[in-house]
Amino acid sequence: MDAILTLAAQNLLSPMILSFALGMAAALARSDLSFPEAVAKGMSLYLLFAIGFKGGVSVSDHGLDGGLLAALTVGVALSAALPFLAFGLLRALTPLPITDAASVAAHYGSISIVTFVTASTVLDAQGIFHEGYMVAVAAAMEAPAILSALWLISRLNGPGAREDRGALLREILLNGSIVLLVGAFLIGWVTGEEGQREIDAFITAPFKGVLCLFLLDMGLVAGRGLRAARQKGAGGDVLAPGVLAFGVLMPLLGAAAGAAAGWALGLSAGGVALLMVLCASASYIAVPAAMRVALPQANPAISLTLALGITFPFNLVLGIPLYLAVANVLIGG
Amino acid sequence: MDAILTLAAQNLLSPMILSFALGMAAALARSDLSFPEAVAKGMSLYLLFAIGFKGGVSVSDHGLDGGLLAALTVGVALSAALPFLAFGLLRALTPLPITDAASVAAHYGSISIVTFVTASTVLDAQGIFHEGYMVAVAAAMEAPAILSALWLISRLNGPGAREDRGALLREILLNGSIVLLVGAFLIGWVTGEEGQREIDAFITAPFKGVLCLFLLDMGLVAGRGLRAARQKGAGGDVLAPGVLAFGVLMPLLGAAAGAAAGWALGLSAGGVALLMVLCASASYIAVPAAMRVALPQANPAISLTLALGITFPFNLVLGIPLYLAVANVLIGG
Amino acid sequence: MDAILTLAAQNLLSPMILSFALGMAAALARSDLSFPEAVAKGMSLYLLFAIGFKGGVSVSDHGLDGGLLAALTVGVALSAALPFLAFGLLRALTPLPITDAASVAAHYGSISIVTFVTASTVLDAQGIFHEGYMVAVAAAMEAPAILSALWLISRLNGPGAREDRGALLREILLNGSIVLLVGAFLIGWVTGEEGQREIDAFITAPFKGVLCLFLLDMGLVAGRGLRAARQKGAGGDVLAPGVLAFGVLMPLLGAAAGAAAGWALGLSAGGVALLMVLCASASYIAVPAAMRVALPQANPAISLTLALGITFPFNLVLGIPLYLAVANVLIGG
Amino acid sequence: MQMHDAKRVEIMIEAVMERRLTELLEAAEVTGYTILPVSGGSGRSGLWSREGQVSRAGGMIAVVCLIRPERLEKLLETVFEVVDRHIGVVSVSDTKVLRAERF
Amino acid sequence: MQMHDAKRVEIMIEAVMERRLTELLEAAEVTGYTILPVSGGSGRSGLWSREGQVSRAGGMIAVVCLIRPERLEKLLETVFEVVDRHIGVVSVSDTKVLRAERF
Amino acid sequence: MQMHDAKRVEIMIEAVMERRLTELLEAAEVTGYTILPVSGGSGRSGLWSREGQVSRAGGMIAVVCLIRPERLEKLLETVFEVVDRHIGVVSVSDTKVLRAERF
Ligand SMILES: Nc1ncnc2c1ncn2[C@@H]1O[C@H](COP(=O)(O)O)[C@@H](O)[C@H]1O
Ligand SMILES: Nc1ncnc2c1ncn2[C@@H]1O[C@H](COP(=O)(O)O)[C@@H](O)[C@H]1O
Ligand SMILES: Nc1ncnc2c1ncn2[C@@H]1O[C@H](COP(=O)(O)O)[C@@H](O)[C@H]1O
Ligand code: NA
Ligand code: NA
Ligand code: NA
Repeated sequence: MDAILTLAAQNLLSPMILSFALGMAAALARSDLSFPEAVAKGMSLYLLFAIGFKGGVSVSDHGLDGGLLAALTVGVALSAALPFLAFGLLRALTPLPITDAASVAAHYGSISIVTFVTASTVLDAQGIFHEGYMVAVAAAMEAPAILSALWLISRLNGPGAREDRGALLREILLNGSIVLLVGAFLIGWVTGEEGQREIDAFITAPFKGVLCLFLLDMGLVAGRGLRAARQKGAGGDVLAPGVLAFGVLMPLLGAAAGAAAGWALGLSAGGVALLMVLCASASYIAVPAAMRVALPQANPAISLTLALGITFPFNLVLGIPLYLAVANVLIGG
Repeated sequence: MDAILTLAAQNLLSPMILSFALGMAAALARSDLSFPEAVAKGMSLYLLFAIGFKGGVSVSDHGLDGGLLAALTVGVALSAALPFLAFGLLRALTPLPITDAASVAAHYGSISIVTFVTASTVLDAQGIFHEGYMVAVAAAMEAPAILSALWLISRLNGPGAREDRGALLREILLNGSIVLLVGAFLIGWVTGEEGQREIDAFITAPFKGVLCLFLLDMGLVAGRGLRAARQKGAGGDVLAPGVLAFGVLMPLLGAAAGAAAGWALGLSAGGVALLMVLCASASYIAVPAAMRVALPQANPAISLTLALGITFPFNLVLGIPLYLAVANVLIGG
Repeated sequence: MDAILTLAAQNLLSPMILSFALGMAAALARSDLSFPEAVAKGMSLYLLFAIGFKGGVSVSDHGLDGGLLAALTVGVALSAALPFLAFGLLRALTPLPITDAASVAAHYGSISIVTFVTASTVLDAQGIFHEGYMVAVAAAMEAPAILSALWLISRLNGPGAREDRGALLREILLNGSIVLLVGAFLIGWVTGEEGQREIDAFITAPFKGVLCLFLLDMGLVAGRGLRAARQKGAGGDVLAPGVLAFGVLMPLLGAAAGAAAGWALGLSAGGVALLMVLCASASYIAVPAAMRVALPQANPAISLTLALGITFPFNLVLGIPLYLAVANVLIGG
Repeated sequence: MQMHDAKRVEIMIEAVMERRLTELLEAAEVTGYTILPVSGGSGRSGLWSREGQVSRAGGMIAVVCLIRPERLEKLLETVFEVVDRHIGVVSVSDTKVLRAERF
Repeated sequence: MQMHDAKRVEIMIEAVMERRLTELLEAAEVTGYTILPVSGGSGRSGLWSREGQVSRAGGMIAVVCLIRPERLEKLLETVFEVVDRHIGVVSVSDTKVLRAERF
Repeated sequence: MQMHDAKRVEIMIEAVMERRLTELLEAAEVTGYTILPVSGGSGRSGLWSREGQVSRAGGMIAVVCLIRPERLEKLLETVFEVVDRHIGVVSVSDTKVLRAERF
């Protein structure tokens, strides 16, 4: 317990968390501090490329341990299953209509790559080993939750969507962030240590600093979202107690599922912690876009405020050290 | 004297100054070389974050020497007082109408953060110590000058502005660059050396290179401004001899005030030089925006061309080495 | 021969080439992966500044060997002459009308700076010396081809263009990329080793990584171009066998001319390889813009798809190792 | 100078629908359109801004389409297919164009 | 397809005034507006361009507002409060909209 | 509120022609114009998008010009000089403006 608290305090006072807090505070205080859209996208492309590449290099170093395929399968299954859990929880805790609940469920089944990146950075800083292929698992977990949510909707609401399922699936799988993550992973795998040496000064040294600025931007966006939710009716339901509770409970349940699965897979302590983070986190880049296409009736403000305004900071500040501590106990790292 | 000249020559041939000169030459020659707005903003966010953070770390290393509060107070007082000096000088030297003179005065009471950043970089390159909290002083000096100028206007012109003073003040203090500078300063202070180690490769190593590109962009913008002022009547008055003289005299007077104040505060030679730079430089990011809101009748071309086209290059090329030499003599560094 | 194949294989599996391939594959598969325009421009500004600067520093280190002026003259002559070769080849191999053929010829007489940058990076990685002033030669070769093509058109089609030649020439010579390249070269030359030390961490260490991301973006743009050419009639002629053949033959002929010239100039093996690359590559930034102004009747899709979709990848993957091998044999490096 | 009657259709629609809309426009044989970026706005679903955003969700684009009056009806029916279920506004103004042969 | 008369109000105004203008629009119960970025222009106060700029000063935005004709007068009065003292131009065109219930 | 008749001229033209067009506009004593960025489009010469592009070629801009009706003819002749040989579309709509003394 003491260790967790120290870790949490240490985490809390890292430049990364403080940058996020700065962004959130600035937005809530109505400062006009902001990042241009192009700069935010540029930073996210950099982070995806770097994290994918480093994961691939790590696989080329340590080999696959036969674990990649099993981990991918489990990851896909978790991403497909968690929306049902989330949906049930939402119906129990909140008055959200079916469509909105399904949309939120899709966000929570999928993953937040920035939470994953931050957790990897914390592990690296503490010298804790984690399987490089977890990056590929992260990529694999982006999409299945979307299909589960759509299936849920069509079961409950009837086949309302005129949208062509095949086109949508294709679009989800070829989503820019999935393609870049998987592509960079493969490049890292193929070029290995030697490739890394060539571009290390770009993808490793400045990584944490870029992550700080990106988290600052995330804080600004999250803070603006919370402010808007408070002001207008639009996403107002988000701040209802039941919804807030979901935003904190769901990551804990997800993390528990991830812990069990990671343990069953025989992952390292670091790997288990990362799988917990993936299950605990909620998408706010790929899934929101997919939901706008497939479920336009769902109110986007609800999912986004929950994912980015509640669950993201919760995971960042308390979740990551907690999951790491649990993984350590579980695996005895 | 010899030392000043060597320093000036050395300064003149640094990649930073040459980058600025390249940009100015390209713009005056009507080259289409240009930076996208988003890239320019991204670089400025980076520079603000890095300089703020490093200032904070330096405070956490060296302690405050009890000096921060005194320096902040003096900085605020200087920023509030200098507009009156500038206004008087403008009325004496130029035919500018009251509103334009007040607007220019606000720019010169406030500070140019890039000039400050460049000066810090020169000091660092020469291994000259300077108080880390000067960054906080810089942030504190951004806004007071605006209020002085508005007070001047309302005294002379009567209370014409329908603009709500409270809202304006709030907006000025929560200006993005102030918030980022102060926020990064606090983050650096809290995380200290350890935090710095984490993100050093991002905020220290590439800093000077980014500054070169940013100065190149500043040169392009300044050159375009000068060309426009020459062509059209819009800012044509800028190139009148009296106005030009102000653009060079005012920084010298400001620097003198800064030198006296820095000496009274007991700052190090580096600290005195930086306070001189702050007093000598004129804002071209925060104040122009505030003036458009509060004094829309003032012609923005005049202030901008003076601050960016005359005073900025003057400080960059001659001012910084001169102020440093004076500070050295004064403090015996 | 064996050495070439090893080199080609090694080249093929570098992070740079794989990044380009990833971009191309993503675009052909219709992924929505994309870089904001501002980020792409920002990366290209960085690359131009860094490569120019490093070239200048290299000249200040190694001196000019009396070679710069001769190399510049030869470069200008090659750039002016190659469009005639290209034009003849196009008329022989393809059914393109005169205007389109002239436009394509201008692209191939000029140079692709990214191909040049990639080749320099390959040389540096293998520790092969090359004359620093080749960067200046690259800049000098951007424009003459445009004038040759316009002269060709006015000979064959009569003086149709109402466009003022002087204004156009001025605009071409003051093109942003030429100005930045030459300016950074001069800055590097003037500040030398000492200047380099100041900004090395920015312009050298992360260089290759940025190049990877930029090549990824080039791959995306090239892939989108190829897809568009396949779909619509617009640039459909590009995929005719004769046109494709030109896209591969012309770089080989250009490289041969470059090899002869480089040998005559007495360049090092690395220098010869770079001159071959310059002659073999086709412009897709400066010339397309100039052609839109001067030859609006020419179909831009043809030149762009050829230069970026065929010749650029050919040079990147096969050309560079081949030219390097030839240069080695020729000079006995 | 000779001008010709035309309609200017302006469609503000969610950015994620861009590809679907333009494919429908092409299927409806619309000869041309231009896409303008949009940086923010407000409507019944609240305020939004693109600042600092990474996801394509939560952004809009403006599609401007100049067409001959006789083609308007077909265009609107096409557009309506997409706009119907999605956030967006469509406006049609009378205008005149140079070079009618292009439309 | 059923269309309804409306007005398209286009306001080119200094970027620094964005928040003030949109707050007034909301106070005037305007149901929606869209903000387009502007990259440059020229007027009595000379040429300007956003290239390489950091400060928000010296830039403009275009605010497009589709409203029912009967609400025009109130909107214009509101807008005039801001535009009056500041750089900017306001134009109003007749247009038709789909889905009138939205305006 | 007092409004005055005016014309809204919207010119979609290749980005590389920006300087030439605006120089002609100034020569024709047009008192003001505003330039909007364009992110993509489609026409007889196919689809295009600015994503990831570095070259200025292959992009367009939208120039919006509000003018008094009596100045339209001269403006169009001026614009036609540039648009004639180049890719681009020009449309003219009736509009009303506040503060006519500005135009
Ligand atoms: N009356 C309007 N005029 C201009 N743009 C509008 C209008 N109504 C909605 N929009 C745009 O469409 C978006 C979505 O509108 P809504 O569906 O009402 O939330 C808004 O954020 C605006 O960008
Ligand atoms: N007649 C006009 N048509 C379109 N935009 C204009 C017009 N006049 C002014 N503007 C825009 O408003 C800005 C300020 O105008 P001004 O106050 O005349 O300097 C200009 O830079 C243009 O962006
Ligand atoms: N009918 C149209 N409506 C709106 N924009 C158009 C239209 N036709 C052409 N454009 C724009 O002008 C560009 C060039 O057109 P084109 O010369 O037909 O290829 C297109 O890519 C569009 O951006
Ligand atoms: Na999850
Ligand atoms: Na000052
Ligand atoms: Na060539």
